[in-house]
Formats: sequence, C-alpha cells, structure tokens
Amino acid sequence: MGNKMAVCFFLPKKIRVKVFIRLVVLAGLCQVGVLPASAQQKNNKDNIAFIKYTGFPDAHSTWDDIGYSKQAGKVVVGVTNHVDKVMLYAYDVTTGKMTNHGSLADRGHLRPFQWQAKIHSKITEGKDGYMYFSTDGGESREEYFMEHPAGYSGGLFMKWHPGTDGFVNLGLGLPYESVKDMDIDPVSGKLFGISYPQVHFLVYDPAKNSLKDLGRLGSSHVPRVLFTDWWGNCYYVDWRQRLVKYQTAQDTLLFARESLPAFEGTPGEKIVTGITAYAKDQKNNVIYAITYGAKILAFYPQKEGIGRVEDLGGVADSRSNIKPWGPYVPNLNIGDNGKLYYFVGGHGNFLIENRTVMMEFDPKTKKHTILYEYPVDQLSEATGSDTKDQFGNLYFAGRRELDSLDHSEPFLIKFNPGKKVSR
Amino acid sequence: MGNKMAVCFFLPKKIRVKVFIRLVVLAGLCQVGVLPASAQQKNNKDNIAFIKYTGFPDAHSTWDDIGYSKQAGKVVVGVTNHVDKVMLYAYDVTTGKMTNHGSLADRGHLRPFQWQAKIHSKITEGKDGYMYFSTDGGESREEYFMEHPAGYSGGLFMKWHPGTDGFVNLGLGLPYESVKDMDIDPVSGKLFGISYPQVHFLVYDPAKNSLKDLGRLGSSHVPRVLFTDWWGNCYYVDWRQRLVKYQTAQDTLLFARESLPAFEGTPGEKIVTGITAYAKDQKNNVIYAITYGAKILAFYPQKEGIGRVEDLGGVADSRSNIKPWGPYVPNLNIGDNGKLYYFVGGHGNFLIENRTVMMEFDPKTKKHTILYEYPVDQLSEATGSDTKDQFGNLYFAGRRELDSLDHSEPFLIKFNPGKKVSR
Amino acid sequence: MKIRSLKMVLALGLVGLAGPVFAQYSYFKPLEGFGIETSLSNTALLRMPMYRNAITSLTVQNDYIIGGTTAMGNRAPFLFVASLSKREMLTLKDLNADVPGQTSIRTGFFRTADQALYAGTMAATTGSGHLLRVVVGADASIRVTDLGTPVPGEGVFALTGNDSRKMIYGISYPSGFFFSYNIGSKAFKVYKNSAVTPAERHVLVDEFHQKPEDYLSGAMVTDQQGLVYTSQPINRLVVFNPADERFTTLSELPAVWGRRTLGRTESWTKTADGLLYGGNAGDGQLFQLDPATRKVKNLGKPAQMNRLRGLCVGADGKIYGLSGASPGYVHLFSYNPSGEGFTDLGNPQFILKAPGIEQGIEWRGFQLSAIAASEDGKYIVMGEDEALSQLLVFPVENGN
Amino acid sequence: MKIRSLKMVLALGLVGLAGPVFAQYSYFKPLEGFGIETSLSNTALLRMPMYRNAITSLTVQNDYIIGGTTAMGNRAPFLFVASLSKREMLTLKDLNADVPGQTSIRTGFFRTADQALYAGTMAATTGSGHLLRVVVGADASIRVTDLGTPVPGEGVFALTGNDSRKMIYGISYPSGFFFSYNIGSKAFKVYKNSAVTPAERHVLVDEFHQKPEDYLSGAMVTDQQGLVYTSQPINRLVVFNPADERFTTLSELPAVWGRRTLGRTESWTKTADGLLYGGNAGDGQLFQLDPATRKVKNLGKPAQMNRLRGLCVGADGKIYGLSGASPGYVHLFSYNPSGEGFTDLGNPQFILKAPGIEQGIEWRGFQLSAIAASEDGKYIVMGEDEALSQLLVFPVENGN
Repeated sequence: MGNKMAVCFFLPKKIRVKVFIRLVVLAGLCQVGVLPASAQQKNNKDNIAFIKYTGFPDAHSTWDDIGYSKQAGKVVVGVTNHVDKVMLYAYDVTTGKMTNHGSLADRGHLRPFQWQAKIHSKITEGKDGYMYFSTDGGESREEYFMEHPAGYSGGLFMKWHPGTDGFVNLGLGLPYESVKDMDIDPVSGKLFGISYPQVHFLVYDPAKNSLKDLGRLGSSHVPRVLFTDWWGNCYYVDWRQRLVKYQTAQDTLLFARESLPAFEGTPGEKIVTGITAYAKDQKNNVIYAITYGAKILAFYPQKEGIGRVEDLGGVADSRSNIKPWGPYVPNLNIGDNGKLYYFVGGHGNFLIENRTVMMEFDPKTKKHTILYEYPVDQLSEATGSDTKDQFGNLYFAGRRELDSLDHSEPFLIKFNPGKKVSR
Repeated sequence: MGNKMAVCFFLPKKIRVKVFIRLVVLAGLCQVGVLPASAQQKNNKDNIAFIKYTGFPDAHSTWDDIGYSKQAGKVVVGVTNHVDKVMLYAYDVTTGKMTNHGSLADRGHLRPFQWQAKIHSKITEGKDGYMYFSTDGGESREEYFMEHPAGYSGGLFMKWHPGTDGFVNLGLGLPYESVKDMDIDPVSGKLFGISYPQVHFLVYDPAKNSLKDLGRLGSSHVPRVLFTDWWGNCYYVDWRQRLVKYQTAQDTLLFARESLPAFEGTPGEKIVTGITAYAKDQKNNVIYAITYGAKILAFYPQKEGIGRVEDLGGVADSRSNIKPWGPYVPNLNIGDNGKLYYFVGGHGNFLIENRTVMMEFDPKTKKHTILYEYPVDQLSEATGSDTKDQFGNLYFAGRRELDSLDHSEPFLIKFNPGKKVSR
Repeated sequence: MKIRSLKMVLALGLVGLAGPVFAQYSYFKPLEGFGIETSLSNTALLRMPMYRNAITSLTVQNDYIIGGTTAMGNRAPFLFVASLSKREMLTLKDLNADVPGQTSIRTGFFRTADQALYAGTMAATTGSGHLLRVVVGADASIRVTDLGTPVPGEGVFALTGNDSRKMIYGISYPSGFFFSYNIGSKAFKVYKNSAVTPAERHVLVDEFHQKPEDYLSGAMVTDQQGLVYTSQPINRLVVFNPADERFTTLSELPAVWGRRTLGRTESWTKTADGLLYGGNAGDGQLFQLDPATRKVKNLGKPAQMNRLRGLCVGADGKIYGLSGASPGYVHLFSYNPSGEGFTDLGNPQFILKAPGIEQGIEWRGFQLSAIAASEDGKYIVMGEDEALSQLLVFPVENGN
Repeated sequence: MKIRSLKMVLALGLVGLAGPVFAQYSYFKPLEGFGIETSLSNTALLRMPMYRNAITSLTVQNDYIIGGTTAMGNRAPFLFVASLSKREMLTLKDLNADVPGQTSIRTGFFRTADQALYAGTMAATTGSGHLLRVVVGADASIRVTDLGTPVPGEGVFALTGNDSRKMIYGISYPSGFFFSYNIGSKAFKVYKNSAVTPAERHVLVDEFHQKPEDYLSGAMVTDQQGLVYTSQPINRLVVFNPADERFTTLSELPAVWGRRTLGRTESWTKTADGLLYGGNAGDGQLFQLDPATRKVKNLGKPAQMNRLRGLCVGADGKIYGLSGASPGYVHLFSYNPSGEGFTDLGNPQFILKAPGIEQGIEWRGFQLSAIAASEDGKYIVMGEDEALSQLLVFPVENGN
C-alpha cells in the first residue's frame, strides 16, 4: 500500500464517478461553488478566489510547494507539468500580479537527464530574503529505474530571491533520491531535508557546503512534512509516528517516547506516513498539525525536549460511511482569527465522494464547519501549509481534475475568513 | 601510449636523475636561476617573479587554468591539491595582492562524490565580466572507475566574477567526463567544451541552458586546447591534427582538408594530441600555436573558411640528442614586442634533461633564445596560454618538483620582456 | 602472432605496463587488433562524412566487412564494404541514391543462401521504412533492391529471416507490428494483433516517458525449426510460430527489479549446439534460451550499464558481446559458458593506420553499436556509434 | 502458505497489482515474509538505539537469529539474539560491557562444533580489535569471552575458521595481515609476508584514493580440505595452505575493466556439492570457485551497482545474495546454477509487527548488509545497515 500510494498520483483512476453538479456553479476557473446549507453566511464566494498561473499551457499540478515571502510580499509557488518542467511563480499580494520566473531546470543549469518532476517541499523564506525549496523526481521513472541510468539523478536544494530574482542551485541531497520536503533553521540558516524513498533526514549548511545524513527514520512510505519551531529545531516523525526533533543547538536527534495520537484501527500505512500539514501560531506557542490518519493535533514546542501534544480530534465530524482516519488533508492554514482552515479530499480520499470541501475548525470549541464544497472538476485537491500574507489572506495550492487520465489544472487559492479577497 | 600519457601525471617517476645544481641559484621559491651564457642581457632576474599562492598548504599544481580579467585587472588561477580541492586565486596586477576566493566544491555546492581534481581549462573572460572555466576529474579514479559509482561524476562549466565575487555553477558537460578545456564566443556568450576521455565537442549556451554535443572528434588521447578567433569561431583538431572550426554563425563544424605541420616521424600519439598552447595577436590577425609535436605555427583565421597556417619551425634549435618533436611546451604568451615566450619542459619531456628553460622566439626572424634555465626543483613545468595584463606583463602557471613522488608546489610566474616586474 | 587467449594477452599487457605492482591499466589491445578508418569529413579518401556513419548493421562475408549506418537528423545512411585483409574501405553507397528519404539501417543483415543480404530502413519524413535486398559483388560493388515498405508510415526496427522457408520477419517502428515478407511471392503480411496496445503505450509513454526505441524489440532470431524469437512490451519474450502464425509468450525477460518496462531483446546469437543467447536492453543481461526446452537462464550482467547491443560467436567458441551504452561506455566482453564465464575486456584500443597516418594512431572504442564474427570466426569486427565512426577488428584463436 | 517459488510469488504479486497491463511494480514480499524490529530509540522495548545497530554479522542457530553490529562514530556495538519463531528480540548485549573501546563486529561468525561463535572486532581509539568467543545459551543469554588482540593496533576485518584443525583465520585492518588463532593453544600467529606492501598502498591510496575497507578482503572461507580462501590487493584471489603456511595466488578476481583496484572478496558461501561461491566487491560479480580444479568462473553481476555483501544457500538449493550497496540500493537476488540463473528480487518489503504497531507496517529493505540461512535453509534472514536497522526474514520451500 505504501508503494501504491507513492505511485497512485500518476495512475489513471480506475473508478470514476460521474460528478453531478447539484449546486449552481459558475462555469470555468476562478469561480466557486455556492455555499452548502451548512456554511456560515459570513463566508461567501467573495472570500475565496482561484487565481491562474499564466503562460504555462502544460501546467499539471502543485505539490505542497507554496510559501510566502514576507520581505517581498509575494506568494511563491512551483508549478509542474509533472514530467520534467517546473516553473516558479510569484503572486504579488499587493498588486495581485502573477509572474512566471522561469523553469528550475534552466535557472539551476540542469541537463535533461537531471529532470525534476516537481517541487514537493514547502517554499520557505530565509533571513537572506531567499525562498528555499527542494526538488523531487515524483515519477514512475524515479521509483523504478533506481540508481539512475536513466532514472532519477537526485533532488536538489535551491533558493530564489523574489526581490533580486537571484537563483542558486544549492546542490544535491542524496543521489537518486528526491528531497520530499525541506525547512530552514532561520537562525543558523541550516536546511533540513527528507529523502525519498529512503527516508533519510538531511542537514545541509549552505554556509559551509556541509551535508550531513542523519540516517533513515521511516518505513516504506515517506512522511511528507518537516516543520520547525521558533528556535530553529526541526520536527519529523519516525515509523511509529513518534515525533523526532532535530535539536539544532546540539546537532542531534531526539525521539518522542510516545506516538502521536491516532484513531483506533488506523492502518499501518497511515501511521508511517505521519503528518500531512501544519500551521504555526507563534504568539500562542502552538503548532497545529494534521496527520495522514486525519487527526488534528496541537503541538506545544519547547526549546529543550519534546513538547506536549494535544489531540484535537478528527478533521471532520464523524460520518457513518467514512472511517475516521480516511479523509485526506494535505493542507492547513490558520486565520488571524485563530481558526484553522483546510480542504478535505484528494488522492481518492474524500469526505464526500468526489467532492472537495473546505473546512473551518475552531481549536477552542473543536467545532468543524464546512465552508465550501466543490466537485473535483472545480477543485480536486489543495496542498500547502501555513501560507498567510500580511493582510491575513490564506493561500493554498489547488488543482482541479480535467479528465480521468490524471490530467489536471493547477491554480492558486486565496481565502480570507470574513474579508472579501481580491485576485 | 595515449593512456600512459594521460596517467603519467600521477605515476611516480621510475627514473629520477639527481639534479646537480651547476649554476649558482638562490635558494627557495621566488628566486630564479641566473642567466645561462646564451641569455640576452636585457632579461635578468628582475624581469621574472615567482609569486606564491597563500593559505593552501596542500596546493599541488596548476593545469593551464590561468586567465586575465581585463575588467578587474586580475590574473585568475585555479590551484589544486590534485585530489579533490581546487581553490580559486586572483592576483591583482596593480596592487600585487594575491587573494584566495574559496574552493570550487563549496562555491559550486558540490557534494563529496562530485569531487573535481582540477580545472584543466583556460580561465577566460566573458563580456559580463565573469571568468569562465570548466573542471576535470584528472585522476586515476576518473580514468578507471568509469561510469561513476564511485568514479567521476562529471566536469562542470562554472563562472566567477572577480568584481562582485559572484559564483555560478553552470552545470555538467557530459556525465562521467571531464571538460578538459573550454572557451567562449564573446559575441553570443556560447561556451565551447571538449570532453575527456571521449573527445566530444560541446556547445553550451548559458542563456538558453542548451547543451549540444557535436560528437567525437579525437582518438585515444584528448587534445587539451580549444581557442577562438575574433568572430567567436572556435578551433580544435581532429585525430589527424587537422583544424576543426566550429562556425558560430552557422552552428556547424568545418574540417580542414590538411593536417597541421608536423616533423617527419612524429609519433601517432603526438599527432592525435594536437595543440598544447596558443597566443593571439589580433592586431596582426594571427594566432600562434604550439603542437604536442613541438612545432610553432602561425594561424591566420578568417571569418569564413579555415585560414592559412604557416609553419614557423620547432620550439627550439635542433639538438642532436633530442627528437625534434620531443620537447614539451604546454604554454605560450606573446609580448607587446611581438615575440613569443614559453617554457620548455615538464611531464618527462625536456629540452635539457630535467631542466626547464624559458624561450624567446621571434616569429619574424625565427630565432630562439633561451632566457632562463631552471632545475626542476625550482621550476618543473609551466602552463597557460595568452595571459597578459595591461602593463604588458605575461603570466604562466608554474610549479616545481618537491620530491620524486609527484609532490609539487605551484606558483604564479610573472614575466615582462625588458621591464622589471613587481610581485 | 595469433593470440592464444584474450585473457592471457590482456594479463600480459597489464603486467608489461606494471612493474612490481600492477596498478595502471592497459586497454584490450591484442597485438593483431586494428582499426579501419571508415569516417572522415572533408577528404579525398573513401570515407563517410560526419553524422551519417554510426555503424548499426554489420556482417562479414568472406573478406568483406559489410556495414549499414544510421545517420543523425534527416541525413541519409550509407552501405559500405571494407576489406578485412587490406584493412581499408572498398566501396561506399549513399542509400539516398537508391532509396531516398531514409535515415537508418539498424536491423542488421539477414543473409540467405544465395548470399543476398536483407535489411530494413527507418525513414525521415514519411515514416515509411523499406525492406532492402543488398548484394555485394566479388568486386565489392553494392547492389540495392528496394523491396518496398512493410508497414506504411512505419520504419523497420528489427529483422530476421528463415532461409528454408524463404521468409523475412520484422518489427515495425513505432507501433511494433510484427510483419513477414515472402521472398518468393514478394508479399508482405502484417500481424495486426502484434502491435503495442494503447494500454501498454499508456504505461510506457505516459507513465514511464519511454520512446518506442526503449521498448520495441531491436533484434530477432530464428531457431533451427524456423520459430522466430522476439520480445513485446512489457518485458515479454515471445515466439512466433510460422506454422500457425501465433505468438506465444515464453516468459518474462530477465529483469533487474524496477526496469521491467525497459525490457526488450536487442541482440541474439546462436552457438553451434543450437542454443540461443540473447541480450536484454533493460538492464544489459545476457541470457540463454534453449529452444528445445524453452527455458530461459539469466546469465547476469557483464558490467554496470544497461543495454547489450551486440553478440556473436568466435572461433574459440566464446561469445563476444557489447555491454552497456551511452551515457556509459561500451565494454567488449566475452562469455565462455563452459570455462571462465564472463571476461570484461573494457574499451578496445587498437592501432589505426591509413594514408596520412601511416605511423598509426591508437583508436579507443567508447561507443560500439555492432559486432560480427567473420565466417570462420577468426576475426571479430566491431562498428562504432559516433559522429565519426570507425571499425575495430581483432583476431581470435581457432579452438579453445 | 509456504511459497512454491519466489519467482512465481513475485509474478503473482505483480499481476495482482496490475490488471490487464502489468506496469506497476510490487516489492518482493512473499506472504510469510516478516520484519523484526531490532532498533528504536527512546523506548522501553528491547531495542538497539540509533547509530549502533548496523547488522554486519549474522547467523542462525536453531530458532535464534544472532547478530553483531557496527556502530557509527566511536559508539559501541551490540550482540543480540532474536527469535525466528517469536519474531522478536530476546537478548541484547552492549559489547562495551565486556570488551570496551570497540566499534564494530563486521567479520561474521564462525561456528565450531561446540556451538561457539567466533568473531572479530574493530576498535575506536586504540585500533586494537579483539577476537571474541560468543556462546548463546538455550535461554538466549549471550556470553562473551575476550580472546585478545590478534595484531596490536589493528582491527579484525574478516574471519573464518577450520573446525577440524581448531583454527581461526583472519585479516587485520588496516594493514591486511593474515593471522591465525589456535583454539587449543590460544596462540595467535601473524603472517608478516601477507600485509599490503608499501608499493601496493601507494597505488591504492595515493593514486586511487582508496581506504583499506575498499581493498582488504572482507570475507574468507575454508574448503573441505581446510584451505583458506581470501583476497589480497590488487585483485588477487589467494589461498592459504595451513600445511605449509604458504599463500598462493590462484587468479585475478573477476574484474570489470578499470575496477581492478576495487577487487576484493566480500562474501562467500558453500553449496552442498563443495563448490565455493564468492562475491567480489569490485564490481559486484558472483563467481564460482571449484576447490578441486581451482578454476574460477565469473558468473556476472545480478544488478548495476558494485558490492556483493552477502551470500547464503536456501533449502531450495538456490543461492541468495545481496547485490549492490550505497550510493545505490541493495537488491536481494537468487541464483540457481542449474535453472533460471539469476533472479533479481529488488528491495524486499515485509510486514513488521511489534507492540504499538500491532496492525503491522511495511518495511522495505534498502540497505542490507548481512544475509544468513537458518540451519535447515527454510528461512533466509537479512540484516540492515542503517541508522536504525531491522531484520527481514522470508521462508523458502524445501527442495526445488
């Protein structure tokens, strides 16, 4: 199953349920489904916008590869054809202008055999104003033509500056392996990476060009998400879904004694896949996270030691026809109102069959509210963690299905709880 | 023999003749042998200086990797430990300051398995002010552990800016192959490269990140030198030592009908190795070249077609005990006086046994004059083509033997015909 | 000197270079190995110009080395004849003169009892390759007869034949149709059920981003019963029985895990005992197929890279082959089933002499695309796959 | 279900996943394959902590899987016992308690008739490794006897023994001294003429930048006559005859051209017919050595990468081995000399269950360092070489 999950992205969907448009929807992109009965009235279609990536006709998808540059006031996204072309886009949150900043291959001086199928990592800001990210093979070619000729040569760390447009290829993680996610210690500038498929935790110091491989932490399926706290420590999970903390001051790993909360009966392949999204609330010293087993957690990091984890329950109210660990939530944002926002669905794991819903979750009351509901040809999946601009707008990397052969169209989702959003 | 030549650099010398210091020499580096009887009196030890590379205790050698930045007024050299560390040095021709600008591996974000044993190419200035060069495996590991794990992963094009200190890794030539030499079309910015050991002629356009492989041109030993004319055409030789012109406007190769001049009886491995050094005199539309068969040539390039080649004879007056094709001259400079300057000797091919001599050659009179003569523990080899500063100083990349186990110490040679030189 | 054992000569060569500690390497260069310069641009010599000379079909008939080339871009290929004894090119034929619009002769040659050679071509713009009959005269003249296009819009990617049935069999490109040609009736027959299916193509092209040359059978062979062996995607070893015109999957091709979609036969040879030896491009494995039992034995890989582009049998009873391909280097290897097994000979490096380079230069074979034994098995001839490709030849001792 | 044929199960697994076009891959996961969690940090369970658990020595004695580890940095290694039937760790011994200052047990175990296991260690600061006698009790207790240091300042890199002569033989690290240990007299003897020579070291270290672990024999074996087979640089297959205490070079190890300096034996196994099978690290070739004729047959490479870290024989008569290593992935393969030859099984992926993960998780073996068969050959046990290493076990059918 681990393997099937890893490749299901490019398998044709065997079973496709024709989607009946039950609600009045406005045709085309940038238009959203009207509110279901259960939605709060304050969030209407003016609160959300779907924004196109321009000038990339074979754009296929986005994969968690979204982040916000505070210094430049731009949301940065990596858009891919899911074969060998990844384009870097920046959305100016003030002017609403979307700009294509070229392909990774060209800007990173890669040769054709060094194809990269996507950025699967977050895109995160360093104190130098560069946006850091890492690249992924993401393809059958990578998974199966192991050890390169002519499979995958390996994923890279890269950085791009939204102010100067400077681009630096920071070099490989491990040969033949993707760097599925990365993060940065904002203090030291050290980068953290997780390799695919071997689940090696990497620490790269660009200042010293020093790459340390701290070894394998996972099972047969690679947890996709790393995140850091305010002190520059980095968190991941082991195969038992125990938090693993890279203690940046000590340069060592610390393993949690206990596993993260999971619903009883959660299958092993859900456990080993760990955390799918997070959102940070530094003011309240809490990092919210969602697991592949559909739990919402509140994690209270500590400078030393592993902090407390609080189980906030499932990602949705329980439904008789859905296993509690079933819904898929590879995205999370926190509003200025302290509430969590996320889309449920994608990769065959829906709350409502073949429909993607946007949820509001109040960590205080633990109340779930469905804000929007979309058929998959309007929105089939959203990814991205913790991407908020200075106006309190939240961003997700969305895409919609175009057919049953895994063709899709990506777009940027902009949402503000309670405010109208501009494109 | 081709192979033996390729590896002789790191073989211990089987036969070592103890060098008797017949002439009064001043001990230590930066001091030169006094003039032999035959030297012209106007060139004395004040005309030449040996300048240290600082802060690199395991510096071993330099390999043709020298060039002059007109924009910055700096001579740039790549100094290597001949294993896996190459340091970039710049010598300010005005202040005489030598500066270490860091290792290629660190500045190019290379991982340990992407070791580079040296820069074997010239270091040449683009109109963007960057100094361009390419890297080389240069090691038994490269030659024999073919196809990488864990041999050589491949040579790279790189550029470094002596003004801004900006550094860009422009990516690979061919996997597992060195890029032995490179040059630049100053008009289009296209780079030319020659791969080792397969002798493929490469054209890389950094603006488009487009690498074209024009295929194999050579035999079992790779000619080490490419050079360009004033129109941006690039020259190389095929296995018959015929000039091959990359016609930059047409993007095609043009082969000379005839081979370059060679002494009768020149062995095949000398023929296939082509040109070892060149110096350009644009004012007179002539490019001087020296072959591995020890001929000096004057080549008169044309915008269209292959120009005329004139045979200027051997690199030294004939000697009964030396085959005319024997002396090794991997360096050439032209003085403001129109005369050629080069060092004869190295790699076991000396004019005077185990002594390196500096020669002046007047292309008009075809007269050879030995200016200096050094035992190999003072100067064992000099490399570099066409490196002259705005003051008419000529530069070579020199080194001296430290022992019989191929340990050596590199230094920069600065020479001015007729003028005192400062360090 | 005839060499007694390649391995011995190799070892001697190595020792000769080494002194007390043997560290440095020699190349495989038996003393009587030699090159023949077949390609050179801008010359009065009989040579093929650049980008039209990759030697992708090769056979030896008496003293004549007969080659067919693959050109780059839309250029036309050549047929050529070189002399084994004279070590030089004798005849050159620009295929464009006889069959215009073709770019490649990559099928190898199937020879019939009347000394005719059959080969297929790949085309540039039309896509329509041709079946050729090639006859080399005693004067080394090359006569080409165009037998027409087996599958309109398709090239000929692989070919074999059966002399007793007077049949030629082939694989079309890019669809992978199996076709036959009856030499007597001059009739083509295309087996529509043999092509790559849309479902297979979806996997191969959409998911694995392969090209037809990555998954189509590049070599076929017939056994003594006239059965035709080839491969079909994905990774299936297939036999065609001319009696009932049916295809049977014998087994999977030997696979290195994960590289199944790359599996395809790309070379074959037959030994005197009737066993078939095949090369799987997928990961460069040599395998043995016993037509009697239909059992396949995976004999392993001679060296790192995938691809196994050529096989032939020497007079010493050993199999000689070409292991690997770009982006790596081709290794010449031998395989002695009853003796030492594999011997990797690396890149051959032989002396090449020609007018203007009478003193000889060493030519190292990096990218070799074809290998063939002389009729007596005493010489092994290899052709390069370069922008300027040469022939490399070495002798082997008769018997073991 | 006992599996009838690994190949068949593999094929079934694949078909099961595939539908009409088999494109996607399964891993090698026979239904009864399982993992045993042996490493986990910060736990109350009996587990080895991080960086001290690379399973570099492995044997099976009745129901007990016995392992010895290699630690990273200056950490101390473990000896452990796990139960094949219970699928869990039983005993753990921190070697530092008995023999301080050691970092690695990488020689494998040589077992004598009295069920004692002999192994060598590599040391951290002193450089002086030790010879250990390890006895596992019926209660899975581990008793270690320190037999001393074979070569002062040197570790023990490889080891074998001869039960009838009551002798242990080893190779020291980094100098490569061959030594013996007389179990009766407890005397060590070091053969000074066996070390790597300065000239060899110059080539290996100065020219090829290799480390001793790249050129020293990592595995030795004795034949039925008590002759000891090992390798010495550069690329020589060497036999030591205890009768006259002399070393004889039998031949070169099978080499892929250019990789001779990497040639060294790093695994051995014996089949019932007395043949020896060896693995050459240089390019990962499997070879057969007939002690009777002293002939070596290069059987080729199962997959791309170099290294061949382990070999053992299953009850089905097949040889199971570990092909490749970092920077690649280790492929489990089988070799059936009389049948299908090589079968590459890729990365095994088995279900691992333990307290807290009772539902089971899939564990894929990427980096495997050791392989051993149970005494009846019905189980093959593999150990990982990771920061947190586990055991992977699969059953094979008795007979063919």
